[in-house]
Amino acid sequence: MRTGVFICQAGEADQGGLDLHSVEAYAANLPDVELVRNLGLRPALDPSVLAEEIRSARLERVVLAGDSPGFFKPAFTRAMAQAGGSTDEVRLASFRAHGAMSGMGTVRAKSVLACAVFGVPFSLAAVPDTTATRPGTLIVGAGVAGIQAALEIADAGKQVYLVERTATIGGHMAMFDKTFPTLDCAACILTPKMVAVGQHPMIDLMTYAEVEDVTGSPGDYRAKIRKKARHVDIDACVACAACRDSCPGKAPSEFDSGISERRAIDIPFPQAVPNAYVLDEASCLYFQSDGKRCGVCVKKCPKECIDLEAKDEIIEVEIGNIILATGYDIYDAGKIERYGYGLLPNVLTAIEFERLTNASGPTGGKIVTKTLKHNNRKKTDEWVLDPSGDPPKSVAIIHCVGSRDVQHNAYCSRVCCMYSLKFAHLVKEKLPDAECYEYYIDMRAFGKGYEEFADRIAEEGTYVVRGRTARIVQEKGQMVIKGEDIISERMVDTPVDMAILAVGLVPAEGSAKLAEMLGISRDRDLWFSELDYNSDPTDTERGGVFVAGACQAPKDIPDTVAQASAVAAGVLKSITSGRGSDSRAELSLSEIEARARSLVQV
Amino acid sequence: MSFEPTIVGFLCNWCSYTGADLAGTSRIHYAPNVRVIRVMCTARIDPTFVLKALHDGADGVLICGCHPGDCHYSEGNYKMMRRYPLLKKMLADYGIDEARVRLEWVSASEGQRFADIVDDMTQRVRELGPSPIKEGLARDMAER
Amino acid sequence: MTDECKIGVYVCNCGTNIAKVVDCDAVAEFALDQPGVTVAKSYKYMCSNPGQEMIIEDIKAEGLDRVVVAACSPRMHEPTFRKALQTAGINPYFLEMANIREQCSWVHDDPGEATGKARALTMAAVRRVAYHEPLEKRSVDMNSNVLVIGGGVVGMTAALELAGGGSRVYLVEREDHLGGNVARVDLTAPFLDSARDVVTSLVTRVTENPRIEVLLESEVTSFEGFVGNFETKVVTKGNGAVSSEFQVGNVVVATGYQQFDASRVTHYGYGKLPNVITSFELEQMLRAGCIETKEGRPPHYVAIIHCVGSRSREFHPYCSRVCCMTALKYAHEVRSAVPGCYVSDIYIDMHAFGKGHEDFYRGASEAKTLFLMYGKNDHPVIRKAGPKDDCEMLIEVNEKLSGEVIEIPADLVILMVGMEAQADSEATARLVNISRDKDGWFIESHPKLDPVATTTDGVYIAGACAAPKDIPDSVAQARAAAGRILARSIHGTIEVDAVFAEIDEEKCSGCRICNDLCPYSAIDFDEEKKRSTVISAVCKACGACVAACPSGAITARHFTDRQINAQIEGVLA
Amino acid sequence: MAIRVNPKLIGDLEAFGAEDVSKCYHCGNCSAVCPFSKETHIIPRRSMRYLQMGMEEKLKGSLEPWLCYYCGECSETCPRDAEPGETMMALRRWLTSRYDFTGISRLFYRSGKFEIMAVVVAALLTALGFVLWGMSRGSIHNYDPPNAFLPDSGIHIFDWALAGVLLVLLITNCIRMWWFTIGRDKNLHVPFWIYAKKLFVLPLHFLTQKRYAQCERKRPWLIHLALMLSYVIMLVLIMFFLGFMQDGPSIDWRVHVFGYIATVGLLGTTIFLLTRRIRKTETQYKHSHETDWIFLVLLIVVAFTGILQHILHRSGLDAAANVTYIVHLMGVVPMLGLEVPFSKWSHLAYRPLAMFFSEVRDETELAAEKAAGPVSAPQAM
Repeated sequence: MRTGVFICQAGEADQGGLDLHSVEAYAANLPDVELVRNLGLRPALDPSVLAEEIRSARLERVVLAGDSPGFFKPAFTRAMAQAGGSTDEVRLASFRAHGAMSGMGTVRAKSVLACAVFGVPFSLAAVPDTTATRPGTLIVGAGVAGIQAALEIADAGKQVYLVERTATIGGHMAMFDKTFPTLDCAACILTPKMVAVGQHPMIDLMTYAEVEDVTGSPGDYRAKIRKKARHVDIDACVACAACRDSCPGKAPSEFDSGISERRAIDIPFPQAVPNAYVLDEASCLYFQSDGKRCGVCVKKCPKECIDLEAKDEIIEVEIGNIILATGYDIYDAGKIERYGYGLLPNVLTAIEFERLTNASGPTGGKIVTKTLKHNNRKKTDEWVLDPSGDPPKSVAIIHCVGSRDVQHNAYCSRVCCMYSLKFAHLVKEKLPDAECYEYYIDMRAFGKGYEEFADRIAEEGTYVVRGRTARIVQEKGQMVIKGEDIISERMVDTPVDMAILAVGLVPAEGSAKLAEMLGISRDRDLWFSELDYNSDPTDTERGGVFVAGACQAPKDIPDTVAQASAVAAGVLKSITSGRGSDSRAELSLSEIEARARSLVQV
Repeated sequence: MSFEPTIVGFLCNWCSYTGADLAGTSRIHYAPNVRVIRVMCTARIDPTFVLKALHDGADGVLICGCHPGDCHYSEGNYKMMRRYPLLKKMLADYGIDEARVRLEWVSASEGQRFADIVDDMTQRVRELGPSPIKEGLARDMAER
Repeated sequence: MTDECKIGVYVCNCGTNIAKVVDCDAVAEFALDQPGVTVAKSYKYMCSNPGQEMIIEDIKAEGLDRVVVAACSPRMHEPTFRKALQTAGINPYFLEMANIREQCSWVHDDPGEATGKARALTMAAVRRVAYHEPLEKRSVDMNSNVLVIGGGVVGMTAALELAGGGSRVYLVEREDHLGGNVARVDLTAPFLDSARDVVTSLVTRVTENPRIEVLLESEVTSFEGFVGNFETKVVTKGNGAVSSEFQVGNVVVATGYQQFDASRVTHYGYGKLPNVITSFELEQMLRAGCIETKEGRPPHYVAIIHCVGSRSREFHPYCSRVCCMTALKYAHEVRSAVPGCYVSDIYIDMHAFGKGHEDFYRGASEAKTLFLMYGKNDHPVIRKAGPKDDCEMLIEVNEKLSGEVIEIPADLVILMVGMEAQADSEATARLVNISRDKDGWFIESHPKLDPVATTTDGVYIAGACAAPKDIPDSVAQARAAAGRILARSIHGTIEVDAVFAEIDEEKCSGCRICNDLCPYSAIDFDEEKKRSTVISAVCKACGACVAACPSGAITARHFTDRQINAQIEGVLA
Repeated sequence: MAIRVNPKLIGDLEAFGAEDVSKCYHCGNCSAVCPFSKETHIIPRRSMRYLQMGMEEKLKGSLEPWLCYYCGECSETCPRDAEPGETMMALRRWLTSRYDFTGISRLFYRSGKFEIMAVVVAALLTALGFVLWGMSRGSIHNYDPPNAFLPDSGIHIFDWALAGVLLVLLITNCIRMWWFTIGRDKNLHVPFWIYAKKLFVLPLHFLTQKRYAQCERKRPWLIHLALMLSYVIMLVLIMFFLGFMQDGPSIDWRVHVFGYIATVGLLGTTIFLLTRRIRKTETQYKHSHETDWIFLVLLIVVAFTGILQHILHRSGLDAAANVTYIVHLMGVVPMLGLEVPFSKWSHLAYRPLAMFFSEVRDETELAAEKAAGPVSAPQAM
């Protein structure tokens, strides 16, 4: 079949160190390739000119190669039609879609091109061999994704090692008050699963631990896990709080995202799993004074389960598959000075508001503005959230903070619109006469029941204003939001008592280290790259390494849970058959070529 | 203080009970007069349950099931539908106002509807006043 | 009766969810005075680890033999507490829950009344639980075969995963080819990858897989039995209807969606105006490589209208989730195929929420696509252009971003038709015995934590048949369903609920009324004994037969007359 | 009546420097950061929108572009890098070309080559003209009368003649501006007293540029003010005191001191601006249209030659002074003759006018609004 290869770059991503010349040269030597043309970056294509070219070269098949050649396909399809050829024979060799742009490089580009020239889908030809797989599974991150995946696999009777960096499992979901759009409380639906994980015989739960190193090959990985010294015996601790009550060391509570104080020895939250206390060396007097002072908790503990001398342990596990469920962090709102986060007391981030409005939060769920309190320890006045604070008369919620913004994160964080609407509902529910404003750009209510939820919020009397505000300023002791109401075409200065920043999501800290450790790539926005956007959203280039949930891109709970169960399928598949797939990265060009050829025959 | 009726509600597990739960999760407020008893399906509701409820002092009985065609057991609610007229006839013979017993269809996604039905029924029964049976019992007690 | 047993009553505050309206301590105290109640406590979170521990401790220490938990809906935590009872060493069915959150604290605001109701409900639970009997779950065989309904990308992905996990799969497709709606598409948003490659490789792998049996032009006509032991009949049309029967343990419903009928939106004139076409018609043009007006010339002005049939009062309230990105895809494709033509994109909100979506949106802007915003329920109106105009049609829109009423020139108008539930989704739902929401989408067992399972054991839903979804999200669900099934069929057996109906042979008169009554034909008639018997594993415990039995021979386990009567007395006491 | 959108206009505006406007997705950020956008004056988003949709008439009738001083805040914080600031700049160029009835301005803006050519031709003609005239009536070796090569009397007449022509052109353009922005607006009936009441705006803004001072950054305003004032002083000196300026030998401090100040001002500011435009570090100097360069270069040439001939003359090098004078005029004529009516310089007139018109419009609308009643709060979606 007379084939023409056209290379055209959409120039979206950087060229990932591709050597296009060698790709061209390679293409020219492939069977049936009559001509190879490099049309360069974002070429302006005229179908009739291309048609002439196709006609004169008597091409029966046209292959478009490049980072995202699909952007030019319609022009070629039309040209092919004009030239009287079969439009089905316009084929794509997308370098980006198959990892050539993200590290796999020139060799991968060649193999992708080869498949297209032979008229075989790359995913069919590039199937790595299978390797024997160990039954154990390592799951990194015990948020809702990690929990779900762990339960799926453990319920099937397979060993799971669940590693969580913090002292409790549950992740961000455990911090939430309600979940959109059904508004059932997050704790009510998550805690049973957390309890199940804690009790499950097949789940080896390692909290307050991190993956240090991973060696080995697909199906036969060896992971080093550092169990940080918790200084509290999980099994013995009955969470009686005797140690906490006597502890002098204080620090901002991570679980309450800093809006409340915890002690140096404390429990993240009442329903924590494991339900045991943890000693944070950074804020503990004993460790600050190298063991000279304090240590009172040891004396107070009725069950003698505190050991100040405990050291980090390194544990090695042998597993066949690894699931990354590391989730996300919150973008630092302080990076956007215009919103005055950190300067104006009543500018809160979304996660801070989640804790504020949460029944188990520092104000017992009361939505209040901050009050100035004197801190005797620091001898300074500071703004604190206290149940006695006055409720805000008006609240503004600002969408897309740090998202959809080339100055910060170019991508959309997917969940903010809906949780912002949820906030509006909570405000209206708890403070019926408070004014509530939503400043949005596009209302992205795309999921099941979301649109209806958005309508309902508007009906509840929340002002849904299109227009991202640009400034929050303090004018004569009153916080004012300066923005444009695009729909009613006027600039609005809205006085508010509380502003909630719907801060976007960023990849969890340490995901770079993990990616490097496991040899998997990350996309332009630094989320883990999946093997194939459409057909393999939870696999990676590396065999036996899966990604689930928000660590692959921002996701809401249902989509995260679906992915978590999906990776369970991949893992169980490999365990039951005893064989998992090797890394696609290991496939050599000649292997893929050979496979593609053989597939053409049939 | 005005008379507050006590109503016994029999709800099918799959649609109506879920619907009632939905009313809860959506915080739709309604009258507190209905006391719910969960059954797997309206088909399980033996007419004697209704009679017992009225006899034991209920001022009304509310029966809720899946909409016709939506029954989790495909046609359980039709069975209830067939029993209902007979039940009403019987109640009439006992001299009980038929408005005291009511059959409604509430699906799992109709929290609002459930709330409305409860409010409406409570109001109706409130207007009817205390159940004659209850009064009768009270009289018997006094005579003894 | 009650005084013969030791009942523990536990009232949950659920943080403030219950406590803010119901006086939980009062309820607990009240319960403590009831006959048979040995322990009554109220606690912040009964479902939490310490909460469950409390129950377990009391059972062991106080020797409780019945437990009442007044908390959230039993639909939420009944399993949790049953497990707790089991751990404590007593039969899990000695538990009864009083729903004082969803059906009390969350729906009433007067503390007095709410507390009163909570008392009554707790009372009822106390009275009822006294009559509870120990029941044993039994395990039945789990057939590892799986039936997959729908041969689209979702169906095929699920089939491949399951086959890979060792199951035998029957893949039933109505059409004469696999691929579903994706097979009608040329490129996929947002990276403009080849949809054809996706489908081709799936089809090849499915057809080559020895464990997958593909039945084209076929429909499932009957689906009987229960989880692990379903019997299904599939009729294959084509050359004469051939019907085949299979035993399967689980079923994945992946029937997808159908496109909204654009002609229903009168003000777009679809069907009347020749150059108003649907998204799928444009796909055909793109695949054929001729983007032309009906007059046969390339369009100079192209307009794309979003949310056709979606997000609207008169048609579908929901968002179809994929149209926005598809629309942007068309903006790129049309400009590529017809250089120099002007593309206007008329939208409400741009739903660019996924990986690479926002970049794609920005790209379309940089490519000089003119984005125009219209208001929800304030639809554009298309009309034929006049002879003087340089275009076929004019679209009048109340444009939100400028606040102007404008006219957009168009030679070709593309309607982004939304997704809607399959016309026969009701029949499908009936067939496999699952429920549908108001829009006709299948209902998952839990919208968040169990998106692919349904209320019917062994029946799973994946992809767009549960709600609109794009390819990656659908594929994830397909694998999720496969994952659930693999996890459960790995042992070859599963536990079935201990709740079902029983017939007392002594009392049964053999009248056979119940036989036809049972929707699951779970009641057999023993010809010799002239008695009816229930096949417990098939029985779904609806209780229809129980209420109907003239001789009161049938009892519904866990829903006996005695239990329910006790409950009635309880609420009215 | 619905307005027909014109997707082609955006392409036309590219030539004027609006290259990124299509990137805008209307989040409202730019208007929110802009100190000038208040109530219904939505700056710059509304202009961006009109431009995207190709609403030519709306744009012609809008004053917003003139109310923006390009502080760069909006461009720096734009989430899509749509360069609102530069777009406003481009719109100002475009509007100038629209106000100008001769169409010359449009040609200038659309092709830098054409403008340069025009400038060069004008310069050469000037040189030729004055050389011939000078030779015909004096000697290159005499700067001062009698038989001065270029006597101030003659130059003075020439200046006034040129000024006359310019004024005619400029005034007609200003009238067109009025017609587009107020005159033709059917539902805007401006009573005369409002014009009278607001008239003070013109001199006020012209001389103080105080609006510019509202921008977050103050320096650009100072530069701009200095440049503008020096220019005006110099203009006044030349139009009315040319004699004192040109004739020697004695230095008349009453006049010359202003001359020196103005010269320093002109040279200082123009060189500063030139370096900024070359460096491209600050947003508002990042993008330079050909017209910006030509404008700056001409100014520098004029100012420099002006002071140079003065020095040469005082140091008795008459011949050199005369030559420099010719060069000076070669700069002056194209600057006044082309830049003022047809190009960047014209904003000297349009800006204050725009403020005047806009305040007139507001006043009128305010009166109307009073009758209509208060405006509603933001609408729920």
